[in-house]
Amino acid sequence: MSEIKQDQDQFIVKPTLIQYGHHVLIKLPSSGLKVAHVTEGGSINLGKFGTFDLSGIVGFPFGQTFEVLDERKVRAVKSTTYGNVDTLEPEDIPTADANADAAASDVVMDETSKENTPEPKTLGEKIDYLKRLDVKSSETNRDLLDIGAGSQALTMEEIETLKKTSKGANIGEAIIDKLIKSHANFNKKTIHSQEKYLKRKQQKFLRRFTVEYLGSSQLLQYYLEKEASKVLDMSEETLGLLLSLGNIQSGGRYLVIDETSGVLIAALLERMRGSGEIVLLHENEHPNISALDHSNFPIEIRQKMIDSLNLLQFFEPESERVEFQEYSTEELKELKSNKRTHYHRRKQNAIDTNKAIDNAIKGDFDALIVATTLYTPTLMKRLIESVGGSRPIIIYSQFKEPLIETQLDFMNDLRILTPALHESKARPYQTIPGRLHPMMTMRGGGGYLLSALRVYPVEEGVTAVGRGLKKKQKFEK
Amino acid sequence: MSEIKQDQDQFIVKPTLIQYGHHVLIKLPSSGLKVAHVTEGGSINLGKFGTFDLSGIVGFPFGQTFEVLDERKVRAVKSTTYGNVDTLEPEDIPTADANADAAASDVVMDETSKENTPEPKTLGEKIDYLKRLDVKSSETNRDLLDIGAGSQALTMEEIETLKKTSKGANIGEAIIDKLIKSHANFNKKTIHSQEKYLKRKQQKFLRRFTVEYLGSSQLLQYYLEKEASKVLDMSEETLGLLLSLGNIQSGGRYLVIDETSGVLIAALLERMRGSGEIVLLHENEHPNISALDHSNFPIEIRQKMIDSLNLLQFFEPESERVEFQEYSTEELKELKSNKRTHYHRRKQNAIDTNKAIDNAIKGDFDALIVATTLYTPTLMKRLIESVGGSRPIIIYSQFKEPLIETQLDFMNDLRILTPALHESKARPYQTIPGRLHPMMTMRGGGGYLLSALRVYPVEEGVTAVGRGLKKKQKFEK
Amino acid sequence: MPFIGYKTLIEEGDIVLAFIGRDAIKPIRINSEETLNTRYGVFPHKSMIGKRYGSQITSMKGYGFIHLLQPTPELWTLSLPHRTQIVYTPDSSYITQRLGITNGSRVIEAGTGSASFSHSLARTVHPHGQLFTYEFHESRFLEAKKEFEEHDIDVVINHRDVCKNGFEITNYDGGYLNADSIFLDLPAPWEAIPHLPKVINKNEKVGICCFSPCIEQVDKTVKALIEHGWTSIEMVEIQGRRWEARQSMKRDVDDAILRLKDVKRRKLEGIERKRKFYADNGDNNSKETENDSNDVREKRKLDEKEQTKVEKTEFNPFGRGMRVLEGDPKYNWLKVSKNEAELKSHTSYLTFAFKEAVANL
Amino acid sequence: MPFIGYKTLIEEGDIVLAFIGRDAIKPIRINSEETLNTRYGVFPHKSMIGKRYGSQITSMKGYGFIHLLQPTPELWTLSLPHRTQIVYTPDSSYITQRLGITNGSRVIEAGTGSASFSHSLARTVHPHGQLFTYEFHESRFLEAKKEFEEHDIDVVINHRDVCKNGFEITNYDGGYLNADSIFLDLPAPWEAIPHLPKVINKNEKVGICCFSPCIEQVDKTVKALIEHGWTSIEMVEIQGRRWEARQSMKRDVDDAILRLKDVKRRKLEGIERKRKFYADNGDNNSKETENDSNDVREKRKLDEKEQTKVEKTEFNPFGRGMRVLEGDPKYNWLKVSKNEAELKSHTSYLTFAFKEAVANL
Repeated sequence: MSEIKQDQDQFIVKPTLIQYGHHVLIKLPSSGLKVAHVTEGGSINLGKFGTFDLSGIVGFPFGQTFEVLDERKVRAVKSTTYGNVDTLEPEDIPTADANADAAASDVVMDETSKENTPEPKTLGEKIDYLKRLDVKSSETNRDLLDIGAGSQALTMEEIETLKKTSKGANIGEAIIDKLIKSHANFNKKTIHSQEKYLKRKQQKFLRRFTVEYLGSSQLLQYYLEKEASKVLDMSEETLGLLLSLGNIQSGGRYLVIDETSGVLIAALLERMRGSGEIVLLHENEHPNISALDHSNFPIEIRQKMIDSLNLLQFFEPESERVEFQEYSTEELKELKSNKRTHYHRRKQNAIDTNKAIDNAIKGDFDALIVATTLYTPTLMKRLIESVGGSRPIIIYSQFKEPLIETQLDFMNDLRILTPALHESKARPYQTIPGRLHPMMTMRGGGGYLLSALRVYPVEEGVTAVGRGLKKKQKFEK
Repeated sequence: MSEIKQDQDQFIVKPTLIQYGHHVLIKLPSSGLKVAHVTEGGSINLGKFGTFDLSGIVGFPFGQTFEVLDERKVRAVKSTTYGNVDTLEPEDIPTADANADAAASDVVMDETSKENTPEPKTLGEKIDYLKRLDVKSSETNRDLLDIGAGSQALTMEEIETLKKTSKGANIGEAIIDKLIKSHANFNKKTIHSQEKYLKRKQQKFLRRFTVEYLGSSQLLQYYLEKEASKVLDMSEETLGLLLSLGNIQSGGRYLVIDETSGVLIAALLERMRGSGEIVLLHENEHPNISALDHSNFPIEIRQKMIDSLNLLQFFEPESERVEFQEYSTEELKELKSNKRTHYHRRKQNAIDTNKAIDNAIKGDFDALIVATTLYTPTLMKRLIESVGGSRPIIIYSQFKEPLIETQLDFMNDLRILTPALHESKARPYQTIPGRLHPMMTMRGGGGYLLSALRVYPVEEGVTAVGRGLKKKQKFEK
Repeated sequence: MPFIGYKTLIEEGDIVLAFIGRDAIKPIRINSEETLNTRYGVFPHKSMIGKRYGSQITSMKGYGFIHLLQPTPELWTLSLPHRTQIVYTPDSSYITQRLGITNGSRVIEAGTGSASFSHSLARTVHPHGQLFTYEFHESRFLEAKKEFEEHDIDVVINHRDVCKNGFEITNYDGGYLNADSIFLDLPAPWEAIPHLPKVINKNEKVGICCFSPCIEQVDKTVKALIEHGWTSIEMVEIQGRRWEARQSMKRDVDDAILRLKDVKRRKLEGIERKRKFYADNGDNNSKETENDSNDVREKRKLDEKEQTKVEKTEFNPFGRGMRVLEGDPKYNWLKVSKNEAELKSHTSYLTFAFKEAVANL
Repeated sequence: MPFIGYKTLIEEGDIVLAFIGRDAIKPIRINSEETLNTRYGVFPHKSMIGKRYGSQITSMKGYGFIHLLQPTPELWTLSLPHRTQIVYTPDSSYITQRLGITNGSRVIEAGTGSASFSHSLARTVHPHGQLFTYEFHESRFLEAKKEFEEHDIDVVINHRDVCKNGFEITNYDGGYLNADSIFLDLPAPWEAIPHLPKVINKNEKVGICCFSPCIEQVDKTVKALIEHGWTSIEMVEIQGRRWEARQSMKRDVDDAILRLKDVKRRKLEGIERKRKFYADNGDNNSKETENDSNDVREKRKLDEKEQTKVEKTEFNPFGRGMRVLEGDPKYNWLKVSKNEAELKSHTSYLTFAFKEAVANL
């Protein structure tokens, strides 16, 4: 008898095209992130890139890159991002063999094309043009000085003037042209540093942005960039590991504490896609799941799938049940309109709370997922009982130390199997072929996970070490 | 007025040739390590590689590789170690382009040489021969099965028989020849796996070893392999960082606690090379510096440079000074011989201890270097005062946690500047050109360092946070 | 479906992971006729039926214990013999999250390998998505196919050299796989990349991850991705570490000093007693006792040993010379953590890239 | 010699590192005529003379403080503006230890670069060894040469393209450098490797370390080392991390529950008081008060607010809404550690190799 809880009707399809009503992630060239709600007549201000009407992006597929034109308009353009480029660059990277490398690769170097090719028009063409420049003279980077303020013949004032005199979308390219012409050492630079220089300038002046689907990873990235403490500094790799170790899937019933502003809940909902239940515990009057307001989960789905309870309601359910005296239809009619609204609100609250309490009391959750700043050793002692057999318990913490203490407790608890403390870090590389190396700097932190499985020890014959043993045995009978 | 303490006369030259009296490190092919004391008439048993007379290695330079012959003899051979080879090898490494890679590199591939070249004789030649085999047929490794027991047509019994029938140095090569011939899949293997296979077998059966100079790194490696807990699991990279952060140099005066069996002391002595002083604190009757018995520091240098005191003698010097009533020459003559020996021993102990106490009381050490399992927060509170101004304090711990507590203390102590907690890990790579990747596994652990500088806070005008402030001010006057 | 979904009670025919120890997780299919033999004893399957997943059970002889777990893709991965071609959870979980794979995703995986990542992907795309997996080795293909059937996992598996023959499946919906996520665990992913346009969804952004142990493979892969119009190329390495909580004795310097004082006190006491004994009895070498018989001298030696003995100290703050269990409440302990003696330091490089949808406006 | 050796008192002409802050370490040469201006105030050099190294001193106006440190190669490295070509201490210390460089070693370094590693090497080989360093860029060569002179460091420095012209120094002991350790921090070390046999000591084992940021450089370096007879080729990356101790509030779940109870109690109290007030005075919407004047209604509102107010709680276990300083003894704290928000994740790859001595027997 399989007990899968599927709910085919509730399946939320991930959209492929940008539509009104969507929350989207807007990626700016300098890796700045914004979240926008695409509404009819809505617009968004991208700071120095100007303001544009959101209607201009509707109907395009997610992942599309746009350029801000004049008059609040945008046009779709082809993306020119090739990958990770380290902004720090050691000078010990050789360029002597860059030609050989490039020749060996698929990029054809035409050394004679310099004179023959027509003036490059697009930025892509300009980059290509620069690639074709004869760089034999710069066999190594010995002739190069650091790219510093000194060698940049364009002053900030000149750039400001250019910004004012050039129009709209042309500003970026105009500045780049000027920069190329005026950069004292530009011709001395190697292909490699020319490209890098262009890329950096492009990021700075081109009024381009990309619109991405706002999945849980994008939501997390957005928070990490804005205020990492609001997601407890959790990294994407740690979130991914949590979801896998937690065996999160469509149809599950999960007990959750989430102090990541709701990003964790968003990630769970994304994996569940409309099917399953979450009992969300919190320590204040209401849970803080403000991130969900930026997400694309309809309010009905959130209401249907999430039961929230504060810790008092969860741990002392019987005394916290809301007693509610229903009025008869007669009595209701007697009430004034504002009293009636009040009555209905109170009634809904009582129904929700009592339903959540009933759900919580059932226990046997398919996973316990905790991301909290509460002290986990004492917290876990009270939560283990609610987890079903063979089901995972996953605790996230920004710091390793509270998880060490929790693991020591777990090691002495017969209700717990295989407690394991995980750290996962994604180390990004620069991805320029022929110049592969780990990025010189990366984000620190990212947090830790403690994972374990809830088990039922045999009733007798085993030394009773687990604290809640008696309670559990009663529970098992 | 420079205060460098140099002692040119005491300079110990690092030897380049193996001589009688040396302690040397013997590296076996399977990365097994032994320490041998090279004495006239001495011999060493290398287990299944047999026993040889140490006289055979005398006069050769350090770094020389030898082969064990029959009759306890060895002969010098050229080293054939090329670098790090991962013993785990994922199967997803392509070989299709191995030819192209190799052609592009300096290794010339002669595809026709297979028929023309004479039979290879030495192992190096065999490897070269294998390199030249036409491997066009194995475009990828799809035709290969795992190298397992199943595909190895030579049984362990056969190998044992071969070992018995072949003589001395030829055993290894005889077995390898047989293995090549009998390995069912050998011709299906790629060059790469053929080489790897040979290397592994070579390590297993060739009776070769290399004799290395026994420096502090080698001594550390030896302990790490035998029993890492005896050196508190300290890695070479952490030791190196300790010595640099500690500003260890010729002529320094260092206060040391060393629970690494003396490996740390050996590293300090190596950097000092005969000039300077160490006051060594310990918690038992005698310090455990047994590693120095394997080292090449003459006993006179050790006695001259190391003053050892137990913690009681160091912290309560005045009550621990050894009072010693000297006898007159007359009285001495009266004593029986064993009593006189006893008298002289007691006298030497009194002199040594009181000299060490005098030295310790002087304070103003050029560095405080601690590698201990004692709880460092309380320990450091008592040791800071003995450190000179602007001089480093370096604490090693196998675990990060006690250093966290110590750093928190340091952050509130005005006598301490820039407390910093360091972790350093060397990540080794497989170094086969065209197949570079980090080794699939590496040693865990390696320990942590807390570094700081001792400073003198101004006497007034600064909120008194540091505990020992009053004591220190008195000290400063 | 024991691998996907949740189940409470163990029934005949179910797959159970018998947890014998951290490195011994044995999958069994419940057959009431059979028994499980482990180093902890014999466990008849019959004794498992009706038990809840997660139950600890006792061996027939009553002295050994094992736990009965419901299989999950992650536990399944742990139960496999350690081989290098397994995509372990720190990598597989990141790839899944980074590519945005979720319920409803259409995923291509090549090659299938140990099929452990396939299990995880199938769980995540279930029930509205689809996993397509390709394996070149016939033996592995057959093994994986059988495994998927036994595990009741809905996967389209193909015996195929995707580098030569691409990904199209003519008998599947006209060959339109419309994949939105690609995972290539192949020796030469650059040979497979040109075949992808025919099977990916052109109307949405598609993600790819190539999994390669050597850096030279990454170089070739990046070049191929650029050539075939993939953008946002980023490569990362996942460095997963495991930590273990431990307790380390908090050995205070003051206790160490007190101990030295105690040692010294007892030493002085011994000297004092010896002095007293010699004053009372003379020592064996002194002139007074020079003429004593050997018997008398022996007796005096024994008496000396007896009367000058200093009893062992009660003060032993660090349990020297005793077997102290970690965490023994008689001592003070510091909670610490350490990682494995041998770290898994590398699996593969993960090269990610994305292909934009074609705008239809 | 302030960089090598030890000094206690600060004198005229000494170099002092003025520690203004972690990222502001300013080297000054003591000149009693000069003053040091910092963001913490003005410090005349005169006030430093006679002070011990390590002293904290007060600014002229008495409100700012700096520390006066004796320069060491490691502090010097920290004082340099952050540039990528600096070999930082985690790398330089490992290279030194791994190559066995110590007092007496003869070391070749190319290029000199920021000269920070040169300082460290010179300290370690002093006084019986010798450092030879080579720099291609003329400006850097001149800068480093001047620095060595000012810092009283005994180094043989050459303005040279070692890749083209090798390492020999004709005016030095007939060109016999007899180096035992080589450090190459060059864009193309493989071009310099063929020149080494002329300057290394043939009678002992010689070690080399090549320092390259990109993996492709390692590949070329390894090939060149093999070709030129170097053995035991090993490449490592040093991953140095810095940690910082912190305190994190120990927020117990029982306190959280008590707080919720307290919140609830106060809420009920408020409702009770409101009920009582309405019973006594009616509420503004009830029929009884329907005909009251606006003034009366306003008055009743104020009275209600006043009489039904529940005083703020004293129970605030986690200091909600208050500014709590880390470690405030009114709360419980857990000692934790974290690393920098931005990790230095890569410097360069370190390729080591050794060349055996030629046996003379």
